Amino acid sequence: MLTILFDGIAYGMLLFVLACGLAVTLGLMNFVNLAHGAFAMAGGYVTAVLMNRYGVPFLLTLPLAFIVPALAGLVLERTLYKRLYTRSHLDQVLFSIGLVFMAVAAVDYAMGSQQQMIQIPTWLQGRVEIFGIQVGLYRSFIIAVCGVLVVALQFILTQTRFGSRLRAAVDDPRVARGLGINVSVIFAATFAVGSGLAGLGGALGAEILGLDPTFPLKFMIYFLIVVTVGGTTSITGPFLASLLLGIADVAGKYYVPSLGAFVIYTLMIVVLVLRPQGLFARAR
Amino acid sequence: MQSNTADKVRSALSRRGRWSLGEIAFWLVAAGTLFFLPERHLILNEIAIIGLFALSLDLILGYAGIVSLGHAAFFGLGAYAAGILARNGVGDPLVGLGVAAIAAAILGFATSFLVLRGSDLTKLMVTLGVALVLGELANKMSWLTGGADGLQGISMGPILGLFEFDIFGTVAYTYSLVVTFVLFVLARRIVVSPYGLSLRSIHDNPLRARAVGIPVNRRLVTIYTLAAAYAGVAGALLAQTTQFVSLDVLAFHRSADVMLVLVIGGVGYLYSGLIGAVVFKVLQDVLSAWTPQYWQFWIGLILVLIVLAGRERLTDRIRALWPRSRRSLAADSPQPLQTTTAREV
Amino acid sequence: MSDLLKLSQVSAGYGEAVVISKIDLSLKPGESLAVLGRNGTGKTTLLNTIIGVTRQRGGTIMLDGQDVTTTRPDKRAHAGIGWVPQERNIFKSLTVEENLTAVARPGAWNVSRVYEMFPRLKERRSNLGNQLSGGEQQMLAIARALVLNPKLMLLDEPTEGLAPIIIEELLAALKRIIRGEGMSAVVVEQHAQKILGVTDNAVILDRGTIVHAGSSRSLIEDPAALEQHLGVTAKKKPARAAAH
Amino acid sequence: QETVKIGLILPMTGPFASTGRQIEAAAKLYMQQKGDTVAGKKIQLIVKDDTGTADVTKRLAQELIVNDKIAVMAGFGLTPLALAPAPLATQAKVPAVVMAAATATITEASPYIVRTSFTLPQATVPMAEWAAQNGIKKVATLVSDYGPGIDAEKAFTSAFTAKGGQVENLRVPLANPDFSPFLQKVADAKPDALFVFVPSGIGAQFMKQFVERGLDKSGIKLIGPGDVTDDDLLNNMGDVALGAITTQHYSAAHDSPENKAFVEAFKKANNGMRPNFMAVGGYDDMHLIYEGLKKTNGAGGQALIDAMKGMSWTSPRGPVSIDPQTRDIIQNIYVRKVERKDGELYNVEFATIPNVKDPVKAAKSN
Amino acid sequence: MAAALETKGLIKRFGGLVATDNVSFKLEQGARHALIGPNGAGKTTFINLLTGVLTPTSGQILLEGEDITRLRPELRVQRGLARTFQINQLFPAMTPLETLGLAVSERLGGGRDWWRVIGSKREIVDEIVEIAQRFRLTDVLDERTSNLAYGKQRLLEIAVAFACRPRVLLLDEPAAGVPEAERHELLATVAALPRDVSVLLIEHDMDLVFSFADRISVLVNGALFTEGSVEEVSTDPRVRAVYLGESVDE
Ligand SMILES: Nc1ncnc2c1ncn2[C@@H]1O[C@H](COP(=O)(O)OP(=O)(O)OP(=O)(O)O)[C@@H](O)[C@H]1O
Ligand SMILES: Nc1ncnc2c1ncn2[C@@H]1O[C@H](COP(=O)(O)OP(=O)(O)OP(=O)(O)O)[C@@H](O)[C@H]1O
Ligand SMILES: [Mg+2]
Ligand SMILES: [Mg+2]
Repeated sequence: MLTILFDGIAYGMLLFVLACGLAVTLGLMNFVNLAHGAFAMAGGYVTAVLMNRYGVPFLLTLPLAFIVPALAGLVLERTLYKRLYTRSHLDQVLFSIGLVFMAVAAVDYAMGSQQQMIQIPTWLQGRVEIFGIQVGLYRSFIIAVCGVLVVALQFILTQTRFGSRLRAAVDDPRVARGLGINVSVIFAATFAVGSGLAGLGGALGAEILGLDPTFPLKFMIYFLIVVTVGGTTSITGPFLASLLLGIADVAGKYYVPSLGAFVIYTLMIVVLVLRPQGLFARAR
Repeated sequence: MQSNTADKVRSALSRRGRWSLGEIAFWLVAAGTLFFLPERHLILNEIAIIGLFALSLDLILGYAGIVSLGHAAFFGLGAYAAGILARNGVGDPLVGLGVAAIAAAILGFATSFLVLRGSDLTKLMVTLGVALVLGELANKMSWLTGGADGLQGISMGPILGLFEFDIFGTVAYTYSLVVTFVLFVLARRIVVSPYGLSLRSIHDNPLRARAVGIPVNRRLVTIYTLAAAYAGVAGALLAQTTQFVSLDVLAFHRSADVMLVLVIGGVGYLYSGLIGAVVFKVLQDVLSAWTPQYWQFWIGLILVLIVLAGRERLTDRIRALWPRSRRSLAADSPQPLQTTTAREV
Repeated sequence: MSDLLKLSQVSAGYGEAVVISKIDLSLKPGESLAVLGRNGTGKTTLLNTIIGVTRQRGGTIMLDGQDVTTTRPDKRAHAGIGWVPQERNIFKSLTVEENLTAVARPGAWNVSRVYEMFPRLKERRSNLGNQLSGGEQQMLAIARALVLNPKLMLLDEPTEGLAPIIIEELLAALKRIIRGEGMSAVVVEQHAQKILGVTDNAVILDRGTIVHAGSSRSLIEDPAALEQHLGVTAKKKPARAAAH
Repeated sequence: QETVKIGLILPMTGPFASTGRQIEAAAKLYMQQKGDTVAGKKIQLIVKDDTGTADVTKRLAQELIVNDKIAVMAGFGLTPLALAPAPLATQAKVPAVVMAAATATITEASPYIVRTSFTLPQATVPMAEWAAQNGIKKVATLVSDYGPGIDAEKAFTSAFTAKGGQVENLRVPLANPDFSPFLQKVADAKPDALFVFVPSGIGAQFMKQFVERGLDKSGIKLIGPGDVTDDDLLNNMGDVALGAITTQHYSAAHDSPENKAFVEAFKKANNGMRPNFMAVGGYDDMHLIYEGLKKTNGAGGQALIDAMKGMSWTSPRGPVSIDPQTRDIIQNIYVRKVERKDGELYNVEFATIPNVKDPVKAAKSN
Repeated sequence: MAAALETKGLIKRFGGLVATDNVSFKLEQGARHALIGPNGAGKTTFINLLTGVLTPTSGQILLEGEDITRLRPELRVQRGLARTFQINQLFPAMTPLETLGLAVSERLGGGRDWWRVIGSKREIVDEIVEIAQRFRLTDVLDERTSNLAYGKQRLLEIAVAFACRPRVLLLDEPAAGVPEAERHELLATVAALPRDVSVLLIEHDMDLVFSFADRISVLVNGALFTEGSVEEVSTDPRVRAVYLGESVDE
């Protein structure tokens, strides 16, 4: 029972790690970036290549799995994405899906279509017993990283001026500019961080979810579910939503395996019908 | 002065209903392909079907502003309805179309209540969820649907008891094209009517729409149901002309592709779906014949370029071929979709 | 003293259309200017061009001796412009207080001082932007421009939607700020009578060009000009509507 | 010079792309080795990507038949992709050679379908027999919830219970990133072995989570058809895969001169990629077509399908033949265990069950 | 005869804030009634309750004697209750022509009509022309609404409400953004509505209010503060203190 709870939490955290970058770009910047998964994939491949080709230790690859996609995000933002903020969401969908297709094919070309494996360090392998429940070390590690991320992001967004400036810039970029907010810098920085977080998520998730060129498409739905169910106005929303979805999914599959596949979708539909702005959206 | 203005008003309003040369040419060319491109009838058939499917999405997205990432639910249901019917001995294609339309319309009506509220993102995800659940159901109910192996043993009778489907796809294409055309004419009629205008107004500003007495929810439910029926017919066409149905009629990529097709074509003037289908399918066919492994890269690049080059400007230009859609009177370029519909008063 | 703001031959518009053309204007520090004109003559466009959110087609804009013609709006704001847009454009997902703190810059006007000026805002400090009444939004828009501590305020119909008593206070405050603290202001107004009592100078726009310029005082005393350009019949009480 | 066209329809993009890649590489390798002329005619291979979508497969097949006038079509990565064009094969009398799809019933969909890969029951039933003979009493099965998975589950369950074993069935959704709830259920059930069938890409993920949960240490043996330990991925999986016991018709480590040559040439042509059971299906299929065409002097249609029936040869996987009745392949099934060999992981064969026919059809005809 | 519009003990709470505080209010048949009050007093909220944009926490709303408290907004419009919005609510992607055409055809029950082109009905065309002329919109009929100057948009906002041919018209600061010179004309248009149309006007421009209204209610902090004739209200010192200030003369 408790093991299931733990597994659910861990799975939820994994979802969050993957989706929090999207919570930033879609949720806060209101940019429909379906290419989120491509940045996550980039992070995963950075880690895989560094570990498998150059023998870099796992932990050391993580900062790079953040930085490389963040830089890529920054470059793309400055050159391409920035032209699309003012466009319709449909344009954004088309554009970012185009990028996904390109990324999928390019990675396939460069790295091959097979699964990439990474070997996590031995001290993260295996399980220990805490309070009588078996917990996987790697999953605990993810939970810890995730906790840190949530606290840090929440702090930046609610306690600093950066957060309110960002939301102001999203609400009305034209007027925000006219009131002295440097919208371009804020967007670029946020986008880069969002991409970096995606990359980090990809690197952390590769061990459990696998990594191949179709990654961005395969997991797109999950990212979107988390962000939508959580509501797009905060970071805590998607965080709590990930927890809820993770636990419900794992518990559902454990107790009623025959309906396992329906749990997450039905939960999403029910939540969204009852609370169209997301479960944890700010009151409007 | 008075009558002068009245004339102008009248002509501005009824301009939208008239068929233009561009439109007539479009359909003549479409009909011409029956004779000029005999080897391409198979892919043309697919284009016609996808075009109809995208047309149905255009009815809700382009006119009523309901985004959907689960439109395949209706397509798939229509396909299965027609397929199961044909497998169980009712081989008449038109009966199949009718049943598929009704089945999809019922599902559309039932699920329309889920998409009345919430932001675009919410609608995307709810519709997606419906399609995914339906896909899982079809997988689970393999006694009826054949599950992952697909539905086999479909044998179609001749259309109207006269025309047998042939291996060249000519009858299939003719059939799909005619059905698409008939449904297009109907849709065209609908969107230039007062009812169609009210849909656009809801898209634009639901709060104000209510304040001029438009029963917003009821309008949305009807158009969603109608669009579902259209999608069901498209699905049925696919099932009947390929005589096979498998789970991927309900798959996510089906919904996503139709969305791409529609957006490429330009959303909101009915031809968008048809033109998008032609562009997308032809590109895909050419590119994947050229590089079966990496064609996606080039499709992706083209999508990116289309957007960067100003997709809306491109499609506006196509739109300009239709006089009724003069800039100001067009079902205009999509407004930036709002993430919140809660408009403050 | 040199000009704080100087427009020479400024044209601007949207898309293909040129809305204002060849505007010349100048404003000294501590000076104020009323911009009057009928609907759609380009008043808003003029202000938006000064802050830089409308595409400028020609001419130059100098701010405090610097050519800012190609400067980004946020830089212009930093250089000392505070803007109250016509449609208020409150940031809807920020609270009242966040609306202020997000843009505030150090100076004499801080959040608590604007709360003193508009106590109503203080009461509503944690309401989200879209949970405010029309008048409250207008107050917030003005307050938001003030906490930028600008040298030059651009006010687009600032009294719109405010209760008479608040208008009275606002105009008095404007007067005080302009006279007392040496802030400059460009004010677009529909109520010619009211604003002319506050500003030093006035221009009247018609179809994108300046058709009248002069001191406010002279304009008040020139009912013919008002009548001609604005259609305002000074101080005449209109007859009650026919049905009464 | 006349040309004979072969239409090769495969999923080259999307989630099943690696299937397509392996097969295409193998087919090209064969043509490169054996030349592109058969019976005085030039062989032309036309590769099409069906993206793993059945109606596209069908349309491509139809176009190939109608426009390109192919003599034979081949490929078909998944069951529905093979079933969709089956009526066409019948109607146009064009042989269709299935290189990958593994559901037993496929060859019954048209008398023009031959299969050079395998059927799932063919690989599964020997697994059940081996398990029963090796002291395994209680097995939990865990399969992906789709056609082939259910096939595997059924075949294993009936064969294993027939031998007196006990089985508990679990199914996981096809799109399922996290196996933890299912593995926990397995842990609770404490079986002697876990029989698993998931599509090969997901296999690696599964293996990792299996070990992460410590199930290997609690003495649960991992058994199944060879998909989980796909040769293509096996080496990258790392130590987690060690000890898994599987039954299948092909291992890259199969010890025969034909296989050594095949593996070497394949790796060389595809910068180091190891051939897997899909590749060998593709390779043998080209062999079958070549030999068939030789017999018919380049003619396709009924003559070709007749020529293929009953053909036998030595494939890299060992001796094989085409069952003239069912048009399915008859081949050896090997029991293998993942071991480290020369620093790399391989499925090392340690027992052989010779000349296995598809058990489903065998049962029917009895 | 029942009042055109009546509320009984209407209350609306936003969280802790009571935005409408037990308001019992009557709009008589054919009245020209004004509702004034400080910013944030709850005037717009009151209108939103009347038109069904918001649902009241408690209380009743009667339209010509019938309870409409739970009626959907569009049905209230169909029963003759129309409004304008304080902040323009238009159809930005449509033209004024289409906007007016829509409002007229909806009223005539044409919204369910899906087979005819909208311009084919004579009565619709005539009415569009009539309204467009009355609100001086003829020259911009074919422009995209979002491109109109603010003042024109404002006129359109009111014209749309007119096109609904209401029996009760609620105007929320209709003159906001309209130049001084045109405000009186605008209100004259409103006042010229047939005598059996009842009008409730919210406005901060006292010149307009005093010249238009025959009765004035004052709302403060969500509650009715006082009500009376123009004379009574404009000279009430308490109203001066909370709302009018000193400069307003009458
Ligand atoms: N976004 C826009 N796109 C195209 N044209 C516009 C746009 N905004 C304004 N215009 C046009 O520019 C002209 C001037 O508009 P502007 O808003 O500057 O006038 P204004 O004097 O401020 O009027 P008002 O008193 O109504 O506020 C108008 O004719 C209007 O139609
Ligand atoms: N959704 C909401 N949540 C919380 N408070 C709200 C909400 N909407 C309005 N309010 C508050 O309710 C009060 C009444 O607002 P309302 O818009 O009715 O005022 P008003 O009388 O129309 O003012 P004005 O003259 O400024 O337009 C305001 O103080 C406002 O801040
Ligand atoms: Mg203006
Ligand atoms: Mg108000």
